[in-house]
Amino acid sequence: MSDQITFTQAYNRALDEAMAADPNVILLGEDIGEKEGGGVFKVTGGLGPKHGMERVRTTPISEQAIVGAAIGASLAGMKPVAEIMLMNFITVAMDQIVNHAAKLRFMSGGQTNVPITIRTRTGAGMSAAGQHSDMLEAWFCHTAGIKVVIPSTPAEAVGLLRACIDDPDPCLFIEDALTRADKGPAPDVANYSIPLGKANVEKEGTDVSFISYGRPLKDMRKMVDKLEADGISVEIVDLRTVSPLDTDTIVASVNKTGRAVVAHEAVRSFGVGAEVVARLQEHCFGNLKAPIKRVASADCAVPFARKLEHGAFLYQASDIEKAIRETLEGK
Amino acid sequence: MSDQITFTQAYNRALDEAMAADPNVILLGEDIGEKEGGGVFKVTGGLGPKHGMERVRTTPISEQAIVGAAIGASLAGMKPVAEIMLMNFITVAMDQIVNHAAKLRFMSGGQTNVPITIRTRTGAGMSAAGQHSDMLEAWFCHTAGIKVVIPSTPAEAVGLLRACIDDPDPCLFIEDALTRADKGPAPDVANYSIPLGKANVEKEGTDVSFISYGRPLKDMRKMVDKLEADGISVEIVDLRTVSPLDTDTIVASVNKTGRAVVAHEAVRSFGVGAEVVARLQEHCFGNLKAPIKRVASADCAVPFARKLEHGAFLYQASDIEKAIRETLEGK
Amino acid sequence: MSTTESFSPAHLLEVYKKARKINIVDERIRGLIRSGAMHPVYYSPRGQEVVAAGMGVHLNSEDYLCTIYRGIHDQVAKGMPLDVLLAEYFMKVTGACKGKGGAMHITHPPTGVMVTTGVVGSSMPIANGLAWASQLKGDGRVSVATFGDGASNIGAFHEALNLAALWKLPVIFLCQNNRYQECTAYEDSTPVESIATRAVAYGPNMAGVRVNGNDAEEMWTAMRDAVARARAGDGPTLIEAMTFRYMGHYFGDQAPYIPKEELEAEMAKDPMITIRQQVLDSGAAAESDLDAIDAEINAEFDAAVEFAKSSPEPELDEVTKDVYGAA
Amino acid sequence: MSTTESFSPAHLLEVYKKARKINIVDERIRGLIRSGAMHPVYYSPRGQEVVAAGMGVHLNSEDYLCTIYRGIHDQVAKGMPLDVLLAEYFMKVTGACKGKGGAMHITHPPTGVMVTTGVVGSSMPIANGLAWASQLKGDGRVSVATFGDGASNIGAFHEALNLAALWKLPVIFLCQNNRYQECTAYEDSTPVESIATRAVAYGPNMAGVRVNGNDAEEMWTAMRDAVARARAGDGPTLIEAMTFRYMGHYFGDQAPYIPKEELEAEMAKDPMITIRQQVLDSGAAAESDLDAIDAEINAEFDAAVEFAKSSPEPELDEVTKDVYGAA
Ligand SMILES: Cc1ncc(C[n+]2csc(CCOP(=O)(O)OP(=O)(O)O)c2C)c(N)n1
Ligand SMILES: Cc1ncc(C[n+]2csc(CCOP(=O)(O)OP(=O)(O)O)c2C)c(N)n1
Ligand SMILES: [Mg+2]
Ligand SMILES: [Mg+2]
Repeated sequence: MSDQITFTQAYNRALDEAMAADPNVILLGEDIGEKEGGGVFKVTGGLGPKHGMERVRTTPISEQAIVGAAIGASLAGMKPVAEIMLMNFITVAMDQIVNHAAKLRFMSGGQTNVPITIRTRTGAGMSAAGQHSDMLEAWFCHTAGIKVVIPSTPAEAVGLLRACIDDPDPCLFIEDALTRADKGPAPDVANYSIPLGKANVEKEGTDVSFISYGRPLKDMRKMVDKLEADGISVEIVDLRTVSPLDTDTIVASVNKTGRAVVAHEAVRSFGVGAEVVARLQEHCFGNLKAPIKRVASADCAVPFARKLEHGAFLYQASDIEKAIRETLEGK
Repeated sequence: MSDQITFTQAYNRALDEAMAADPNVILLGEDIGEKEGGGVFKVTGGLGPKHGMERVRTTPISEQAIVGAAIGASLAGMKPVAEIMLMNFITVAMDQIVNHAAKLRFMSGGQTNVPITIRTRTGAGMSAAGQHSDMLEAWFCHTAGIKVVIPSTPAEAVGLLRACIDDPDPCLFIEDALTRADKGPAPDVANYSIPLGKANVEKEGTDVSFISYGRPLKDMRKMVDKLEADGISVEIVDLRTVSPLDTDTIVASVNKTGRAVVAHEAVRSFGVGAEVVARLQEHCFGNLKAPIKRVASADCAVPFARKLEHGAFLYQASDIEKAIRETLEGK
Repeated sequence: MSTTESFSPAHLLEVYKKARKINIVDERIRGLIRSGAMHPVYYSPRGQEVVAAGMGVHLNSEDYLCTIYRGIHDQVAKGMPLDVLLAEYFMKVTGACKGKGGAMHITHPPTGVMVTTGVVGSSMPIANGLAWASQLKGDGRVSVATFGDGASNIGAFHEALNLAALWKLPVIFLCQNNRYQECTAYEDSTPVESIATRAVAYGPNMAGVRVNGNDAEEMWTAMRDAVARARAGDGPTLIEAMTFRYMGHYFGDQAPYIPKEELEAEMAKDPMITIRQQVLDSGAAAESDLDAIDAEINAEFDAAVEFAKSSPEPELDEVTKDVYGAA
Repeated sequence: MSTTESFSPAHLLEVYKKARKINIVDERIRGLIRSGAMHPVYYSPRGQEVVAAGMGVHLNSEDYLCTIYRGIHDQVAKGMPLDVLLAEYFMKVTGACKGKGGAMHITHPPTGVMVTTGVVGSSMPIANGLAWASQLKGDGRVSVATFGDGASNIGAFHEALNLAALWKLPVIFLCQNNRYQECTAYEDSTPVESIATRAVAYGPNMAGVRVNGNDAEEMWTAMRDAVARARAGDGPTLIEAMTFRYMGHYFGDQAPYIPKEELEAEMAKDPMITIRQQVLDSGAAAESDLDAIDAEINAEFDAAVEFAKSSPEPELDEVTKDVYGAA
């Protein structure tokens, strides 16, 4: 992996390669067309002129119509990628996603399937306040039939988004708005794809398993050397696909380390972390040396004031470090 | 508690008493008016003639408009009770519920609040298949600002629904469609109300804590004597309010018994049970004698065929008994 | 079929055959439910047979249909075979959906029955997507979304019609206005006199027409024009087909909310009696021919029931299948 | 105010005063952002001042307003004081929402600013509820939902207008058609020439009118009629106020998607320049009077900035407050 690309460039690359590889890949969403500048976050820029303007359609502000059109087109053999500008707006399309996209394969007894990808974007930290920042992935994880995927590096962004597009089932691909300009090594192979449903042990360790996805992994990568220097060997497990959850990989890791810290940006209660903890205590009970700790954001709406958003709502990197150290003290 | 009433009669009684007590209590929903027969499940029958037809409004099939109207009226001092006929249709109104009802108090810095009650109904077992049976309570539990309440007896139904209506915040009150005609003792006092946010230890026990809400409690009540006869003393904890979760009560119970089985009808993964398990292992780690077990329904859409719905999708009462016995064997 | 072709006795007979098939299937399914032979939640289309038949005769199996819980008339009109349809009602693994979707979610791609939804309004956004695919591929297919009068008040209706008009999609929105939405009367939920009027909100690309859906010629002609318009790439059509729901909302509904006089007046206009007489008067067929048609339909139904009854139930592990496909 | 009262120079001056206040507040807020003094996500109403002012002059503080992220013009027109408004922008605990809601969620019940939503379309269903409460109480209040042209394509718009017409609610749907929805032009999302046309879909109870929202008299008259209609219990009105968005979607948006010619042509019709001249020509005020008005507005703004800057930030434990109330 040589040259550096941003997350935004990574999403664009995955879409570009997928469109080149399969003429059935089509895009729809608000402002995503070339005339509109390729989306408010510029992810789809250049794709229309390169692969055909008809394949990149700007829509009205109609999330139900957007997801419904994606579902219908997929039933006719297309591979639509729908953009929901920000995740809070997905609340408008829940019926289409949960009652239809996720269930049609099952309800049709396997006669039909819905190979759509819904790209959306969210995350706190930009003073966008209560209706533009929520991490709602747990809702979709609680819905059988749809896959939930969240990348934590530009390379993962390329490989996981491509895997979602190529997948035969509906995939919800969640992009972090705050860190979209962060850079990382680009995959040096074309058509790079990362298998869905597999967590990645990105660093082996012996003392504690750090299990997460998305943003908190970026915090851990920054502190892992410091922890090692203090004699704490952390095994970093990147879920990549949040649902279906790769139980085998996280259980193997915690059976080895005997300790775990689970972290996510979403609010704490009834979040993804709870399911990870529940499965670990079911499968690793006898091997646990300390309670599994959760690090997550506060149970409230995302506040506007920077001081509150960064200082009290969002989980803190220091919370992660504290949790790691405490679990080693058996706390 | 003398005479017996059904759950349906219980809901009607709570609404009746609340409307008599407070002229600001108003009802809206599909088919709920007298002309339409008082709702497809007959919960609102008779209330219009008794308290004023204007206070019981049948609406078009427009869940966003229904919840929005309830929110707006509540901001003007009313206490609206909105009926969403079946829970799967709440997917149409998620924006109004999650982005608005649950957040307006916080986003307004406490200047406004949304004292609405959303009554809805769901549950598998009636061959209503994939789009009419889902238990989606976990989504709302993951949303700060709204309370989630589920009764397991007619008396609770009266007391909890009344508490929801009187509560200053939005409450989601979930009724079980399958057992709506089941009978139980009626509260013998008028205006009976049960405090929200408090779990109820309805039976003390020493060997294992059974923590649940709604339907599985009915299964446990049937088997608890048999278990006692076999020398297994079960402590039954009825959450009543699923969110905010009464951590103190469940932790105290499990610190005492050292064992727990958590059960719900909703699908297993990323459900309410996961949060209960996560909190218990955080607070009771040292006292746990066996892994906490979860009993829940299968991770798929609700199937149509009776054989599949009752035999493979729904959690089984026998699963509860098996979990209780296994946890005592330390499994 | 060309736009100019006009309604003939032969067309009338075509419509009759489909309508009669729907009629017999519905009557017999209700008989099976009454007898306790099957237990689906059932939404009878009794009274709406001609609407569906008038739609079906203009479509071929490649065309797409998205219908609703009250959809058996649409499914039969679209040409779905009765064996897999009934086996699904009987909760058997040989059912179209292996017994997993059920009566409210019938799917049968070979005959273009792509989605049957239980959620009001949700057939429309999906039909747009099917039509969008046809537009991109240029395969000349037409997509039809059927729905009820009550569905015209939900957000999905508005978003779907707006997008269809904007993109000039080859889609037809067939509103079966049977005057009731569960227990609520049209005028108690819908402040506009005609749903077809709502087409105006979507500009010139959206045609809007209101017809007596229980009249074979009117219904046939409206669909002829809408299909021709769609296939020619001229855009979508909103058809409001006026009809009536004779058997209440679901099987067992006594419909006390329908005024006696209204129900009687509507019953007196039974479209099945009318069309049968029209066929005979037109000379397209004689009594004996119609009896033969009935016999053929009943034979197919008998065989379907036999097939369904003799089929096995799904195995319990079906709940673990079709949740996700093999990636 | 009676329906028959007609537009006078005095009314023009009233509209001017509100429009000018909006104009100065917006200019100065953009100045503060440019200077780095504050960091809200900001959606400038520049170009839409007269629309909001023409609305505001017909409402009193008891009337209800539900507006959107692009809402500061509506909030100021509704009479919201600048100190708590600016303190919110400055993320201070003295802000209307204690710094927790922010610029996109301004709330101020004392002046009837009940909801500011960041979700397209969501102001409308809530405004219905406020109007429903007024209808039940008979308090004679009017509720106004403001929203953009793009919001007329989302489901909530349809459901809300349908219910308002059905229940004859005292509500006004004020669509501020500024021709763009983020980067998308009106004609690329909306197949109907005029949004006011959509009122037809909701029957006779829903009035629909399209006006030049940048013209004080047209806007004032349309609101006069809509308010009178609502207060009289005659039903809701959909007003399509034609205007333009001069500063792009959000602060910093260079709006490359707007054709240069279009932008220049619109800029040449700046409603603030027009109304100022109209006021002078009408004799309602002289240059010196207008300078005095500016001075007064600037003084209030200066004081508000001072108040905001000198106010404390919220304490961290604010995240635990206002999540739930005391039961
Ligand atoms: C979003 C949603 N809300 C409510 C329901 C419950 N429901 C099922 S059918 C029905 C009435 C629909 O009436 P209409 O659209 O006229 O169709 P019809 O049943 O008359 O054919 C309702 C309210 C639903 N299925 N989906
Ligand atoms: C449901 C939803 N979808 C998308 C967005 C993102 N968004 C914010 S403003 C906007 C454009 C709205 O345009 P319009 O309604 O014309 O109002 P304007 O901004 O022009 O005043 C969009 C798409 C949103 N806030 N809500
Ligand atoms: Mg109907
Ligand atoms: Mg606009």
